[in-house]
Formats: sequence, C-alpha cells, structure tokens
Amino acid sequence: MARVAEGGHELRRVLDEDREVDGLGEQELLELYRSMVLLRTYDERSVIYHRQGRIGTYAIFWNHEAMQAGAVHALDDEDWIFPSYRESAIGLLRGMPAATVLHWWRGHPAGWWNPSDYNLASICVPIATQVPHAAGLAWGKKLKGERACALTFFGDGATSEGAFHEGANFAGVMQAPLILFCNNNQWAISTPVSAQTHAEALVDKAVGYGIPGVRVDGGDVLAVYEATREAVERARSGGGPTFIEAVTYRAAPHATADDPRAYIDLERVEQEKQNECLGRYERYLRRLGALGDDLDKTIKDESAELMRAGITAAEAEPDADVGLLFEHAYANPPASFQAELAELRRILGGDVG
Amino acid sequence: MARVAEGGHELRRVLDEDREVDGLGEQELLELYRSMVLLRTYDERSVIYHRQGRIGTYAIFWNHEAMQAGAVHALDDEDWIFPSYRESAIGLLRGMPAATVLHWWRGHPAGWWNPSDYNLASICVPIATQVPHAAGLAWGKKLKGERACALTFFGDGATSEGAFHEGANFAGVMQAPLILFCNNNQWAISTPVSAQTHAEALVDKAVGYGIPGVRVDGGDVLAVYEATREAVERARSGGGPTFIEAVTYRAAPHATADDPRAYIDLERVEQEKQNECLGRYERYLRRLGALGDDLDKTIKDESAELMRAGITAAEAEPDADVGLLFEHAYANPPASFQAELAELRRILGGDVG
Amino acid sequence: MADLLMIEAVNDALHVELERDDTVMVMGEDVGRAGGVFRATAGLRERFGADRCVDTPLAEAGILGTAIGLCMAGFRPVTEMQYDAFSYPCLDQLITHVGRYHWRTGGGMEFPLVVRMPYGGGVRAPEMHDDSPETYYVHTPGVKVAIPSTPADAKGLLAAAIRDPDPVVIFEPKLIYRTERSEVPEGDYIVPLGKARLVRAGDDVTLVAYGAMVPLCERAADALADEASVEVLDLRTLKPLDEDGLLASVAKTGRVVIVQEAPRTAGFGAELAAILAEKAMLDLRGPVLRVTGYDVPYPYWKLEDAYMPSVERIVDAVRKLLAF
Amino acid sequence: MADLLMIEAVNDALHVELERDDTVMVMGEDVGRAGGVFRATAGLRERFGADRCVDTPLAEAGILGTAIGLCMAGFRPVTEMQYDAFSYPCLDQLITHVGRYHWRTGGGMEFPLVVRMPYGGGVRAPEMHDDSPETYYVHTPGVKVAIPSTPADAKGLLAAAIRDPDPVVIFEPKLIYRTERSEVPEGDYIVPLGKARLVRAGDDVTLVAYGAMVPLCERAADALADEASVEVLDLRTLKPLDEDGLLASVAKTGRVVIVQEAPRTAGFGAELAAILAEKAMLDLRGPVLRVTGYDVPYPYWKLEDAYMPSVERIVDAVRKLLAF
Ligand SMILES: Cc1ncc(C[n+]2csc(CCOP(=O)(O)OP(=O)(O)O)c2C)c(N)n1
Ligand SMILES: Cc1ncc(C[n+]2csc(CCOP(=O)(O)OP(=O)(O)O)c2C)c(N)n1
Ligand SMILES: [Mg+2]
Ligand SMILES: [Mg+2]
Repeated sequence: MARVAEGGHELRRVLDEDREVDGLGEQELLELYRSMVLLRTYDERSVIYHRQGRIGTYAIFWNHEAMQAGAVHALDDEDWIFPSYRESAIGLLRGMPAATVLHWWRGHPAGWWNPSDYNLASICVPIATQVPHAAGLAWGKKLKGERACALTFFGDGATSEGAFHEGANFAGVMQAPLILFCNNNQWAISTPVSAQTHAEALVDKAVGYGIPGVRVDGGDVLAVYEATREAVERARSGGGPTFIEAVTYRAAPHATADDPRAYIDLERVEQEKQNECLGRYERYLRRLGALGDDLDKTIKDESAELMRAGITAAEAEPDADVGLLFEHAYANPPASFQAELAELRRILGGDVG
Repeated sequence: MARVAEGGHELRRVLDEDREVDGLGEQELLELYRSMVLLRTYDERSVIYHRQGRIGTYAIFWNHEAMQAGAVHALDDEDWIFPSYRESAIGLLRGMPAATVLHWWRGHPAGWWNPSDYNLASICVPIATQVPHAAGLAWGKKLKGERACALTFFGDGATSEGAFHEGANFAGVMQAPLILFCNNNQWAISTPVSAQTHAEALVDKAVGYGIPGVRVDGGDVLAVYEATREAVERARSGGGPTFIEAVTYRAAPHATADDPRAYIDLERVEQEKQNECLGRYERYLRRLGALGDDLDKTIKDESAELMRAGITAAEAEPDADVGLLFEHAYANPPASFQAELAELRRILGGDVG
Repeated sequence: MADLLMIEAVNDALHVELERDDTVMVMGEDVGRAGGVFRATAGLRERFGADRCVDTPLAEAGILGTAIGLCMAGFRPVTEMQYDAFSYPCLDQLITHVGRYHWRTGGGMEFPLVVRMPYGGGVRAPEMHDDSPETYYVHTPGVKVAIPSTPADAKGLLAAAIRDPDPVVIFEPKLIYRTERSEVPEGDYIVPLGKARLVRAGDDVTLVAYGAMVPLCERAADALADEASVEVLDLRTLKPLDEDGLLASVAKTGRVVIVQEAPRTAGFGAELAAILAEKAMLDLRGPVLRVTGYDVPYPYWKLEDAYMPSVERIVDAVRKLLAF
Repeated sequence: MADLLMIEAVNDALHVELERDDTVMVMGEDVGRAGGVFRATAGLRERFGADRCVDTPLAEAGILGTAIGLCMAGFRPVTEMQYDAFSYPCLDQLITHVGRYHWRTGGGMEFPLVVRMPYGGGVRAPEMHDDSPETYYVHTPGVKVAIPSTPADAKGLLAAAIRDPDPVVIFEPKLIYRTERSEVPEGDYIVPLGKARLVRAGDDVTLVAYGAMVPLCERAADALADEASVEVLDLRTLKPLDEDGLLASVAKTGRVVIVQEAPRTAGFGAELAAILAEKAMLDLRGPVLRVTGYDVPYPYWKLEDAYMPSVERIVDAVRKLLAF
C-alpha cells in the first residue's frame, strides 16, 4: 500500500554520517554555528530573564535551534519567513536587534517591527494561521515575477488546524514558491503527535496536496539546511511548494508557564538533552577541525554580549505612551479616537477619591 | 515517488467488466435499481416543479444517483448518513416521505425532520461543515460500543475546506467508524477540480490522515456499493475510517439558478449524458436478464406516483404559523419570545395606513 | 451618468479600479470563469486575465488568509465571500489578523484589502443564504464596514474601500441587487467612507437604516405621509460611523426608530441606540425603538416575510413614538 | 461548603457533573494529560478515563463540530477552547450549526453541549490571550451565554449549563481565576441561567457588569462610598438576560454605568443601553454611560491597564452622571 510520502519515513541525516554538504565551506559552516549559538543564548538568557521578572511568559525553543538556523541559512535575504511563536527570535538571524524580540516578550509595543524591513512576518500566536499568509505572499511574489520565495514554520500540532490545510492547499494549487516547514517536536503542549494524526508520519500530508515532502532529522542542522536548500531551488525554478517535516523532540517545557512533568517521560527528555542539536553540531565541527576552544569561546562571548546589550537597551526603553493604544489600529483612524484618547489622558492624569 | 494512495488512481469498476458483486442477488440488484429510479424521478420532477414555481431554487443531482444509492444500500438502517445539499432526497431511501424533501425546497418548515427518525442528519448547506458532525457521531457510536457507523457525502470542492480536514483528521485519530464519501463530480459550481487541488486524485488525501482510500467509478452503482460495503466492514471491525473518491461528472447545472454554458465544455457534457449512471445500470440489468420492459415500467410508474402523491401532499400542507419563527430556536426559550410573538401577531393582524 | 442596477454598479466599480491600479485583484469562489454567482465580477477575467480575477479553491479562511499575504507582496486584493453565511469560516482570519496586522507592525505595513459579500434576506433562498452578519464584522477592531443602499453608493463605497489603506468589509444587500436602479457616475467615482446620506428630510421622526432596509424605510415613510413628517437616514458606513449626522437628525426630530435585519441582541442597532442613550438624552422625546430581525435562526422562506422588518412593523413603531 | 478559588470551583463542577451523568464528557486541547492549561480539568482523566476527558487534536472547529455529532450520539460534551482568541476558528460551527441544529430538526433533537473558555485581559500575557469575545457569541441565535464572577457562580452556572437542553457558552474570567475565593456549596449545585445577582444595593447609581468587571465595580463603589450610594448588578447570564432585574435596578437609581472589557462598538453593553433607551426612558435621570475597552486591538501588556476599564474610569463616569 502506497501510504507514505516519497522517500518514505527515513530521516535524512548529515552529521551522524559525517557527510559534507555541497557548497558549504568552513566559513558557512561557522556562520551556521554562530546562528545556533546566538539562538541558544537568546533562549537560555530569556528563561533567566523570565525568572527574574524582566520578561513575561516565554515560549522556550531550546533544541529547536538546528531547525531554525538550518532553514533560514538556506534562504536569501529577499525570501520571506513566517514564524510561529516558537521562532520568536528568528529575526536575530536577519539582523533584528535582540531588544526588539525582548520587547515583544516584555509586552512592550517596541516589540513591533515592519515585516518588510527584514522580510519577516510578525510572530504568529494563533496556531497555523500564518500558513495562508505565507502561501499568499509566495503566490504574490510569483505573480510579480520576483525571485523571492517564502518559508513558514509551524508545529506538529498545527497540522490539525483547518488553517494549515487551506494554506497548504492554496500553495499547491497556485504552485506558490513556499516551503512548509513543520517543526515536529512531537508535542503540542501536552498532546503527543500520536493524538494529532493517524498518519505514520506528518510528511505523508504532502501527498494530499500533490507536493513533494521530505523528512529530516531536525536535530541535524546540515540535514535541515540541505533539505531546505533543495526546496528553495525547487521553489525558485517554478516547482512549487515543498513540505519539510523536521523531527526533533521538545526537551524543554512548552513555555515558562508549563510544567511538563505531568505528561512527559522524563527519562526520554534526559536522553534527548544528551543529544541536543547544538552539541551535536559542535562535535561535528570539532571533528572536522573547523572549531577549537578559542573560536568557540569567542562566538559564545559575542552572543552573550549581544544579549547583555539587548536587555540593557530594552530596559532603557521609555514606557509606551498610551497614545499607542489608538495610534496604529487604523492607517486612517476614525475621528472618535481623538476624543477617547483625550478623555483617557484626562482620567489617567487626574486622581480618584 | 510514492505520491498516491493505495491501489493507485485506477477506478474500480463492476458494470463495464460485467462482473457480479458477491452477495447481491437479483432481489438486491433490483432494489438498487428502484432506488436509483426513485432518485432520478425525484430529481427530474423537481426541475419541472421549479420551473412551474412550485419549489424554490433546487440543487440538481442528475447522474449522481449511482453514488447515492450505491453508498446507502451498503449501509444498514442503524448507520447514519450526513448529506450535503447534493443528497437532499437521500431520505427517500430511508422511507422519508417525498413531501418532506419537497417542503425543504419549498422553504416550508415541514421540511424539517428529526435525524434520529431516519438516522439521517439534516441537509447541510455550508460546504464540508457536516464532516466533523459525522466524525463525532461515529466516534460517539464507538464510545458507546454500538455497531452503527456513519457515512458522510461531500463534493470535490469540499476537500479544500478546513472543516473537511479537521473532520477527517478527527476520524482518523479517533479511529471512528466513518466513511468519507467524496462525490467528485469534477466541478464546484464553475470551478474545476484542477483548481481545487494539485494532487493527482482526491483519494490521495487519505494518505495524510493515515486511512485507507479507494477510488471508484461513481457512475457504476455496483462499484460504489462494493467499495462502500468494504469500508463499512472495516468500520464495524474496528478498522477506522475510509476515504472513498467516487468519480463522475456533473452533467447538469449546479442548481436551477446556474447557467453552466459560461464555463463548461458542452460536448463533454453531452458525452457524459450518453453514459449517465441510470442507463448504464439499466443496460447491465437487462444484459443480466434481471430487468424487462414490464418490470421497468412498473418501477418507474411507482416512482412517478410517489412523486405525484408527494407534491400533492406538500401543496396541501397548511401555511406555517408565524409561531414557528420562535418555537424551536431553543428547547428552553427566553421569556422574551412570548411578548415578541404576541406583538408580531398583533401587527400582522392589523392593517396599515 | 449611466442607468445601472446595483449589481451592475458593483461590476462597474471593479472594472474601473482594476483598470486604474494594477495591484488591485479580485479573488473568490466562482468569480472568474462564471463571473460570480450574482455576476458581480462578470467580464473581469476576460478583460484582466485569470491572475487578476482568480477562481480560488473553496476555502474562505484560505481566501482571506492568502489575501493578507498578497497585501504583504504589494497587492490590493478584493475578496468575495459567496454569501453572508459562508463568510463565517473567514472570521478567524478577520479577527485575529486582518484587524490586527497593521497595528502589529507598528503602523509599518498596510493591509488595503476588501471583503465584499452579498447579504441579507427576502430572496426566497434555501437555508444559509439570508444572514445579516454585520455585527461580527463591525465589532472587530481594525476593520471598517460599509453597506450601500443605492447603485451609486455601491460603486462609490466599493471604490473608496479599494483605495482605502485599511481593510474594509462591504455588505451588498442582495435583495435589491436587481431592484434598485439609478444614475451612477461613469469612470472614477468615490463615495467617502464615514458620511451618512440624508435620504429624505422630515421633522417628526427619524428612521435610521442601512442596506436593503433603506428603501423599506422609504416605503414606511410614504405609508406614514398623512401622519408624520418622516426623516430617513442611510448610514452608508457603520465604521467609521457618521455620529454627527445621526445626532443632528435626532436633535431635530427627537424621535428615532432604528431598522436592522440582523438578529436583535447586540446588533448594530443596539450600538446606535446606545450612542443616542449617551449623547442625545436631552433631545429625545420618547424611547429609542428598534425594528429588527428576531433572536432566532433566519427562517425557511415561507416564513421570512414575518421575520424581516416590514413596513407594518416600522409604521407601528413610529405610531407608538408619536403617541408617547 | 468549601472555600474555593474560581478555577477550583470549575473543576469541582466538572467532577460532580461527570459523576452524576455518564453521558457528560469533557474534550479539548490539553484537558486530559495536563489537566488543562489553567488546571480546570485536572484529575478528570485519572478519575473518569481518557474517553470521558479527551485530549483532542489541535482544531477548534473540529472540537465543536465533533461535539455536535457526539450530541447526536447521546452525549453532553463540555468543550474547552484554550483561550478566548483561540475560539475564533470555532465560530463557523457555532453560528452555522450549534445555534441552528435544534431548530433545523423542528425541535426533534437536542444539542446540550457546552463551550467553556477562559477569557479577558489583565494577565500580562502575550498577544491573543486577552480577548473578550462575548459579542460574537451572544449575537448568535440559538445559543445561551453565561459569565460567572464568583467561585460559587462558576460552579453553579457551569452545572446549569451542562444540564441545560440548549447549547451554552461560558466565559470564565481568567483574571480572577485565582484571586476570587469564596464559599462554594459541595456536591450537586446549580445557579439557574437567566437570573442576575444583586452584588450590593444602592440608591444613586447602578453599575452593571459581568465577569471580572464585577469585582472592579465593587472597588469603584468603595471608592465612591463618600459620594454616592452605588448599586452593583452582576448579570451572570447574558442570554437569556434578566431584563427585569436590570430594569428594576435602574427604576430605583435612575442612573446607570455599564462596564464591559470588550471593544465598545456593538459590544454587549450596547445591547444593555439599547434596552434601557427603549424601556427605561422615564426612569433615567441622565445619559446611559458605558465604560468599555476601546475599538482597537487588545494592546501589548505594558499598555493593558490603560485599555481595561479601571476604577478611575468608572468613578469618572459616575461623577459625570451625578453632576448631570
Ligand atoms: C488556534 C490556537 N489554538 C490553541 C492555541 C494554544 N496553544 C499554544 S501552543 C499550542 C500547541 C502547539 O503545538 P505545535 O503546533 O506542535 O507547536 P509547538 O508548540 O510544539 O512548537 C497550543 C494548543 C493557540 N495558540 N492557537
Ligand atoms: C462554506 C460555503 N462556501 C460556499 C458555498 C457556496 N457553494 C454552494 S455549492 C458550492 C460548490 C460545491 O462544490 P462541491 O463541493 O464540489 O460539491 P457539488 O456541488 O459539486 O456536489 C459552493 C461554493 C457554500 N455552500 N458553503
Ligand atoms: Mg509541537
Ligand atoms: Mg463537485
């Protein structure tokens, strides 16, 4: 019975096979490493900042860095990224200041950005709803005859939503240059992927949209890079969308507010932590001779410094003015907003019995 | 590349191969024929009634009778049917009076029925939204340990909706005893199936839900019957849902309000009409020697009589009382309804300037 | 000037706007090959090509969701929802994204998309073809809502919506698609969002309405000719609302009946009454009355005349006010 | 009597109802293994099994849609939407089917399902975790809507909803899930739908509210203690509404401030004001004022205190009324 996607369910791997990826020189390999370290540093610092009460609830992406960095490095700057909340710091790889991302998690409007400044859509909180946006953008780029493609991140749980389905189907029909990048970390908060689908693998969903699918080891940054690059090439050459299932394991809580002990197998988590993606890549680079202690320290120090500067800048930001409540709701706002704001300012200025 | 469902895209056929279906004796074959004639008669009379202004806009199902009768005959009476508007008269096969269906199209509340009276859900007008209902009912039957399964009809266009996706996925995950019966008549009003999906065949969608799929000739009532019966057996034995794609062609307008000349290939329609499903089955039965002119005339006369009686009964029905506006909105209605109804009665009773 | 039906005026607006700005595109179910089930988009595909008048898959959330992405790519998509009740699957995208994305970008990016749909009852249609869902849309921050009642407004408001930098939802009263006919300016023509239309002036009572309820109010005003001088105000835009126009009329007449097809509870008529209860208390000479659909599912059509606001119900309300 | 937090009272109600009636089942995202992201469903899966407290796929329309089918199979499903803004994908099923199916069967079949969700702002959460979507639900015919403001009501209204033959949507104010603690009757306990609660009696002005706005109104009443005798009315059920309770209070005080978190335009406060503008004209000694959220996206949390109705804004409104 042909009930699986092309290539079956085998995970594509590079690191463990000690393969090399065409076209990736030492320079590029180290850039990838830098990106992963930056993301890891952002994530680990954020958990601490949260504990210190300096940012709000935070969605941890520890052990997802290989997927995020691997996928983004396969894109050009003109290509668009549509993240979920799990990729909140992905902008760092496009030069966004750490303070901006920190602001987002601090609930400060300075966490806003203009997507065209980074070719990066806003963080999408409602599950899967960004998928049709990405399909639309990619379709639009095709209509304009531009070279850019789009990539959207979403989770295993997201594949159950109608929005995923409609977006993926539109992309297939329009043959939009889109990479549907599924971060299958095997959990949607407390719900295992086995309760999301009866398919043997999420990559099988590609079949129903008539698009190619590929399954990779999501802890293997080079496998992710390679698979994404192939999908990008297909997209640019008019071959339409590709579904990538990157398989990893959520080795941290869903978010700072979550306590996974109620539902997760802690031994399995320990195992996964031993095999986490950054260490795997570091060991590969060291085997290759591309990374030594000094360079590693420099890279990690740079990231730590960037975060220190980021949080300092974020905390130096003045409070948001209440005018911002009204200011960007419309490009061309109703006249009534002015009076409402004036009244609010009057009341906030006054004091109460 | 394994990009298709099990069994590939071949259409399963019985009639053209002059095969016989296990367990179908002459009696059952003629019952099937009776059902198809009944549906055909209902449909053709309805188009006339519409022209005569006796019913409203009507969704024609000419050349869909093989799918409808074939599928329903594979069910037992305890099994539930969830129709779209395209199967509006499917209740006739469960003993529903023709007048009830005619009322529905006449916009008369006497077109309402209690689904448990026929194990038949209401006609579903919004595309694909009945699919999760069917999944829920089937799941519920399984939870109760009952034997019944469910079958839901939907079109090719419906497969693009999020509601289809979520319902199919739930059914897969819950391993609900459900038959997802897709009437692929190749058009959604004016939109061809090639604009709905990039998959080679709709049956490929089964793969993404991890459920078996089968593709049949939708103009071949015995092929439809056989495929559905297998799916029913699977459902009853705990094998979960099955996706059936029945391929046919919409040889009539979408509905009485539609003029397909703007978008359809009229030659193709002519061809399809030549090969319409009732004639195909009639010829098979005649080849088999199961049907002769006399019997055929009796069956057709019975159906015609049933329709005559149906429209007479429908038109003899008194006007609906305005009280029905309020009566069934809630099982336990707000107190305010009484006053609103009283006021409405007062105004309708009075007269104006 | 051309003498057009409302549906023709919609079609005209789309032709003019697609001609004027090549980032404007039309997308929806059956808008291309068939030209729309009401023929609102007829001729566009032939004239502007299948890429600018797109037959989409049957997926309303997908239509609105991809339209957001198309905005990001620089387009101004005009989406069609085939019927009122079939727009509900798009509400999630509307509320979570269409109304928030401009704000979420700190004002950096615009989402000049349009959602247009035929709406309302009285057309003897099967279930789910008769809803008046404007409350769901108008309650949603970040979107604007307009509802024409004449062919000229159908053209002008749609053109204004297409050119507006914000998302605009246009409800087209299908009951009067082919009954209202009037002079419509040719070519470039705009009716600015946010300005009500004084349909007829009067001194004793104001009937406030929009969409297909406007001609109904005119009929009610005719029926009342011997009893009262009736003013009829067509809001044209629900958001932004012409509050000044509303208050000015009520300041003059002191009596008001609000007419709305949608179910009563928390319909837009409630908002109008609430505004009056806050800002026109001293002007009012009687209660603010609403003539609305009921809080029940829209009935099967043999009963729809009893559900819909009628001349009789409006006249009754006005008489109550005059007798107050 | 037990001394419970609101979230514990919800959990208690579910335990009692699942025990009482084995057709009752709970379903939603993370309600089983994790016991709900707020722990509303904690312990149910252990006690009643995975088939009666079901972790569903991540699909809100699928949850509500399958719940309809489960009703047809004889169950009383209690669905959870994980957060307010994540309920929007279920609106299509709610409007097209949940609110219409009983009617569509000519009253033959009942759909005793419940939709419960935490809602509202003030909790310092990321975007989309703060909405007050009650208007979308209360405007929809065929569904009932209840919103508790105390632990006892959270239990009693939920139990009533589960036993009610009609679909009921319950909004639970997450802001006070763990701040409101009070005596809750043990075991079988019902608060009937459709009865408001007089929180405190007063003579000069009525504050009308529901959910987390009720304790806020109490604080405002305290702040006004030296200036006015303030009555606080908790509606508890928005549909069916206790119109008599509302009118009786306003008949007494003649002044009313309606407090609602949701955006202003066509919010439920508008409906309340409209009812008063129709039925309490002669009782009112001043305009009907609304203190509400604004018609803008719910802000990022550094700004949320300015968006939410506050003691200051309520006091200001009351003073305006007293000075009128
Ligand atoms: C529409 C919607 N429903 C529910 C939620 C609440 N929620 C937040 S994260 C999450 C799980 C997502 O799982 P998955 O898609 O696997 O992504 P992951 O968090 O594992 O990256 C849920 C249910 C939401 N954000 N949006
Ligand atoms: C949610 C929704 N959107 C749009 C429509 C309008 N509509 C009615 S039938 C139809 C086409 C359906 O095509 P398909 O699913 O192939 O079924 P068929 O009519 O061919 O049987 C459309 C778009 C609808 N009924 N519901
Ligand atoms: Mg996940
Ligand atoms: Mg079809």
